[in-house]
Amino acid sequence: MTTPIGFDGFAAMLVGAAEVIRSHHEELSRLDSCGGDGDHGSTMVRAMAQVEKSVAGAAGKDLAGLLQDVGWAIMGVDGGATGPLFGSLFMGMAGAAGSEAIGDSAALAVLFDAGLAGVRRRTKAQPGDKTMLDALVPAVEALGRAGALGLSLDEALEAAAAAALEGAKATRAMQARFGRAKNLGEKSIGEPDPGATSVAYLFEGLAKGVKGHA
Amino acid sequence: MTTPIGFDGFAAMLVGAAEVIRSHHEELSRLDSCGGDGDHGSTMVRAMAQVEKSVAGAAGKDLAGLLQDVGWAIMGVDGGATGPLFGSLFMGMAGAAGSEAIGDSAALAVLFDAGLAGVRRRTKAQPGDKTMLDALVPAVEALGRAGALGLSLDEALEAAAAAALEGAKATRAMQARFGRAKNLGEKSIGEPDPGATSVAYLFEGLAKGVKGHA
Amino acid sequence: MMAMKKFLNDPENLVQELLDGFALANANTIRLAGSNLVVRATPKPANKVALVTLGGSGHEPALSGFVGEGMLDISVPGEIFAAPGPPRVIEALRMANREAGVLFIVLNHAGDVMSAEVAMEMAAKEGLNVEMVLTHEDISAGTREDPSERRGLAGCLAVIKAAGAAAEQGKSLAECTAIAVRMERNLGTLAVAVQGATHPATGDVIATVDEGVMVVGMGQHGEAGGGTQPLKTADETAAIMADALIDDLGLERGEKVLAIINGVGSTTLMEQYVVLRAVKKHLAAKGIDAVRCIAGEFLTVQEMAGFQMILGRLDDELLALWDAPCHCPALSRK
Amino acid sequence: MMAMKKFLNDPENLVQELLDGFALANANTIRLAGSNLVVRATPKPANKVALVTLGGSGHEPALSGFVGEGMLDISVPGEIFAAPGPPRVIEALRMANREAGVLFIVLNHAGDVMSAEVAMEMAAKEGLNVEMVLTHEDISAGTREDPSERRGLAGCLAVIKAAGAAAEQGKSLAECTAIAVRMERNLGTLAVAVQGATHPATGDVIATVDEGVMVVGMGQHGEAGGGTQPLKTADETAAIMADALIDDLGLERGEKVLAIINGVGSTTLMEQYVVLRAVKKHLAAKGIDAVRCIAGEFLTVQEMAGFQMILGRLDDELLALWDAPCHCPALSRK
Ligand SMILES: Nc1ncnc2c1ncn2[C@@H]1O[C@H](COP(=O)(O)OP(=O)(O)O)[C@@H](O)[C@H]1O
Ligand SMILES: Nc1ncnc2c1ncn2[C@@H]1O[C@H](COP(=O)(O)OP(=O)(O)O)[C@@H](O)[C@H]1O
Ligand SMILES: [Mg+2]
Ligand SMILES: [Mg+2]
Ligand SMILES: [Mg+2]
Ligand SMILES: [Mg+2]
Repeated sequence: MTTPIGFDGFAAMLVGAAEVIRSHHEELSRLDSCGGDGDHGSTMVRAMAQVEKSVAGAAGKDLAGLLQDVGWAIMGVDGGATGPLFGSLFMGMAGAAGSEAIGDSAALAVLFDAGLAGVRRRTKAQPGDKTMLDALVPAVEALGRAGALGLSLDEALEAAAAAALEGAKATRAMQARFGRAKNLGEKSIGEPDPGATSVAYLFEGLAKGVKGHA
Repeated sequence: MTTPIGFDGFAAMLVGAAEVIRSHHEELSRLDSCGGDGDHGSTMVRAMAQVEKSVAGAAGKDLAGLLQDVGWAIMGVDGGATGPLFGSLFMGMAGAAGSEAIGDSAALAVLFDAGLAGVRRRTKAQPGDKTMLDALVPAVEALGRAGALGLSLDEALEAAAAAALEGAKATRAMQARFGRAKNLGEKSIGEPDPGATSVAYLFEGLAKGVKGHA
Repeated sequence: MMAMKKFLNDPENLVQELLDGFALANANTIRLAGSNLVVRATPKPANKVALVTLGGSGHEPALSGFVGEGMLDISVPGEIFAAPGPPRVIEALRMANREAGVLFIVLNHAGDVMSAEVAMEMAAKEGLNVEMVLTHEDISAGTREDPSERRGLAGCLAVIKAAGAAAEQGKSLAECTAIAVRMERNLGTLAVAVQGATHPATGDVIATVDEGVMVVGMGQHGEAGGGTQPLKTADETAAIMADALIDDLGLERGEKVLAIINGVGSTTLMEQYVVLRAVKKHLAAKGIDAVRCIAGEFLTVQEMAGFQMILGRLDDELLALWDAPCHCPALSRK
Repeated sequence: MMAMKKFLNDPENLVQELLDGFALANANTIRLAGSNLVVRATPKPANKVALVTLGGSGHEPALSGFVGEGMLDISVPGEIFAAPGPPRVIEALRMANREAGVLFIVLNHAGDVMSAEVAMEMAAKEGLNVEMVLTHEDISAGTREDPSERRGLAGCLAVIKAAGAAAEQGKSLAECTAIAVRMERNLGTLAVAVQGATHPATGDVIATVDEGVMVVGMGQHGEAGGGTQPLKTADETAAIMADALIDDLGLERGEKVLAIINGVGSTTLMEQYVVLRAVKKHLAAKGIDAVRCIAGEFLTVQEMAGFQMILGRLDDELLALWDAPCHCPALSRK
């Protein structure tokens, strides 16, 4: 599709993300039980409820306003690291968004680049450290490549979702160096990172949402 | 033997009692473990150390003074019910003792009667309630019978020791109605009462001590 | 039953060591005097009634943690779970003795009562001016009319608080005694346990609780509150226990009460707060106003898990006495 | 690992319920305001520096139990073991903001720091007058020179006490900040665990300890710090831990320190006293004077058994600040 993504488009994407993440919350908690405290699924469910609430509440605002509200709402879930990390993603995007719709995948890549920068201000974790960055960084890189190649918006999001999933899967073999799972040392190897898995579902949902919207 | 029992005689008896009780302290704690808190052996060991200390420290006092010191020292062991109960036995005897030696088993019975009365002021437990009274009451009764029959002092103490042992053994089949073991209800049946067992060893030691002294 | 997971040295020295640490930790409130008696760091003026108690160790902060301004003057700590003998008790009564008199508060446990009674006989002979008040507010055995079988549990806190405040205000021994008795007669305590405990000196199991159950009225037969039953939610448990207490105390609509949740060891303050809030709500639904509510570990039983719920009917005077300032290791009110 | 033996309702409501009970139990000291912020019942005069902190719940009485006279002004409680999000943190900073300024004390845990930093960025944009101080005094990781890997444990109590007393005395924000930093830089905490704990909302095991061993360097959420060894006596354990702290702090003969034993849950106050006394003696033998000693449950981790040992080097000013009066749910000094 080539319809630019404005408020409505992003709203649909976010609702799509909320649906996908919610449907996997048990898996996310189970993964967090291996190395963390088992609450990642329930925290993400609360975060996604906040996303939907702020999508509904932001009616009349522009894209930047929507992303800002969503980021801030996620920040408010009181769920430890998840709130500031996922919240910073959207608030970072908000800072780069204007009032116009996103017309192409290069613009989308710019937006997500700013989101990633927001996340990076919150953590020193790098890809390979078994965190959400292991899914987020490849997803944002995929968007950048899609932009450079001139892919369509939904092609770009599909590529990002595929890269995120790949990245999340790869965390299975990694040793955690950030977050609660760090304390397990080598024992953290063997299951994928819950936060990375959430990011994969987030992009899957965004990609689904953009299609539904088309 | 017919030597009257004065300060020295009682001192020997008390030291005899301390020896016998100490040699059984593990058994006493084990019995207390069944229905109580497992400290009866160590409390009796501390009580007997006090007995020996006050025997040594009472040199120069009369019989009443000795018994008073011993009773008070036992009271001081901070061992829950054991201190006041065993202490009251000796302090009760002290109240009935004069400065003269005990010349016959009838006089000995009077002394122990007063000791029993002292114990009874501290507890409403009756024979059959699975407490030290189940050994003490028959022992004192045996002394009374010995006095009436005109038995010798060591015959009287042997009869008392035998009655106390019998009484202690009989507690095995009883259900505790006083002390910590009461909380076990029917489960308190099956092992002898530690306090009654101590009383049996006490009289065994007194009887041995009087012979050694003769 | 679990193995002991405790930081201890030779059990022979346990009580001395814990008292030394207690005195160290609370140096500005209490100190040790005489034969390990716990006394106030700053004594109460001699013209005011003194309060004395006794009791076994292993229940920290009770009872020595109640020594301080507006509370006790002297506590006589015994061995682990075992009353102190009469010699140290009479030593305390002599030390406390004064014209204004001494109020001697004793929790109803056989060993404590025996020691107290021997000491009281001696005090009478010596002409000391002492009144003894027994606390026996555990509703899981006996009856309100004949409380001789009822144990003294953590409810003693309310009795000591009321009488201690009265003494601080300069009330007479007769008045302080009457206040202690009135608070005691209007108190009920009920305990629940979900995990047992061991004797820290002998290593003996002193209470066991099966997996998945809770025992209401632990240590007795659990008549009130239903005894052994499946573990329930905080709200359900609070309701069961509060109802038993309301019933025993004959609490009625419009009455004001003090509510205390006393954690006995491993049960977290978090849970105590959740239960406290449940009691407050449950009472409110019945028109009973829990005007004062506290939670905390006041009288513990080693690593036992569970709590004691205490309700006390408050008249205006008892309420004012509860609100009076106090400062002791276990409780501080400004 | 043990099954949960806790008195709880729906985990969804746990934090709200515990805060409601906490507020009920401490009605004369604190109250809830705004979005479940814990504030003083009687606010501090506006011309004095305000102290704010944040942190996950499930560690009661910390951190909200440190709100009160001479201590904190506002605490922002999060979910169980999870930091509150930035919106409630900035709400607290706005509420506390004043000309005299706000000292924001943050324990070094990833989630807490992330929330705090977002809120600090907003505070800067809004022109709020806030200084942030990080506590990271756990010596089981990182180094004194680079403490970024060091967690903030119960030692925060000493930092809050010192800075809180300074604020109460009318010291400036710069002075209060300098005092907080000086106390923090002179603190060390080391934890030992003998029994793990479960997450009360998810039921997940958050730390396990094998039978018969103790783990030195185990902190608030069971982060391993090495040091698994057979369970030792109280005196041996105290010596091992005190030596590690002396070494890390570079304590020398003639120095004065504050010693705190913080029980983390199931470890009894009795044991804490025994250990406290052992630390005092051990330090004395090395010529180091533990001039102030306390023990108690200040920062807990559910039913975990073990304790945190805290040593803090005291200069005359820090000693006087420690001795200054305070009155909050978790600590009271006259
Ligand atoms: N410091 C960090 N940097 C980057 N990602 C982190 C960090 N801490 C946690 N995460 C991510 O958060 C996930 C855990 O989220 P969640 O369980 O909701 O938070 P918490 O660990 O506070 O319980 C981890 O799987 C990881 O991807
Ligand atoms: N109320 C009582 N009346 C009579 N004897 C009692 C009473 N309480 C305890 N005893 C006796 O004391 C014994 C237990 O002694 P001990 O273990 O030393 O004391 P404690 O029960 O305080 O630990 C019991 O076996 C019983 O014989
Ligand atoms: Mg988690
Ligand atoms: Mg016993
Ligand atoms: Mg405890
Ligand atoms: Mg506790």
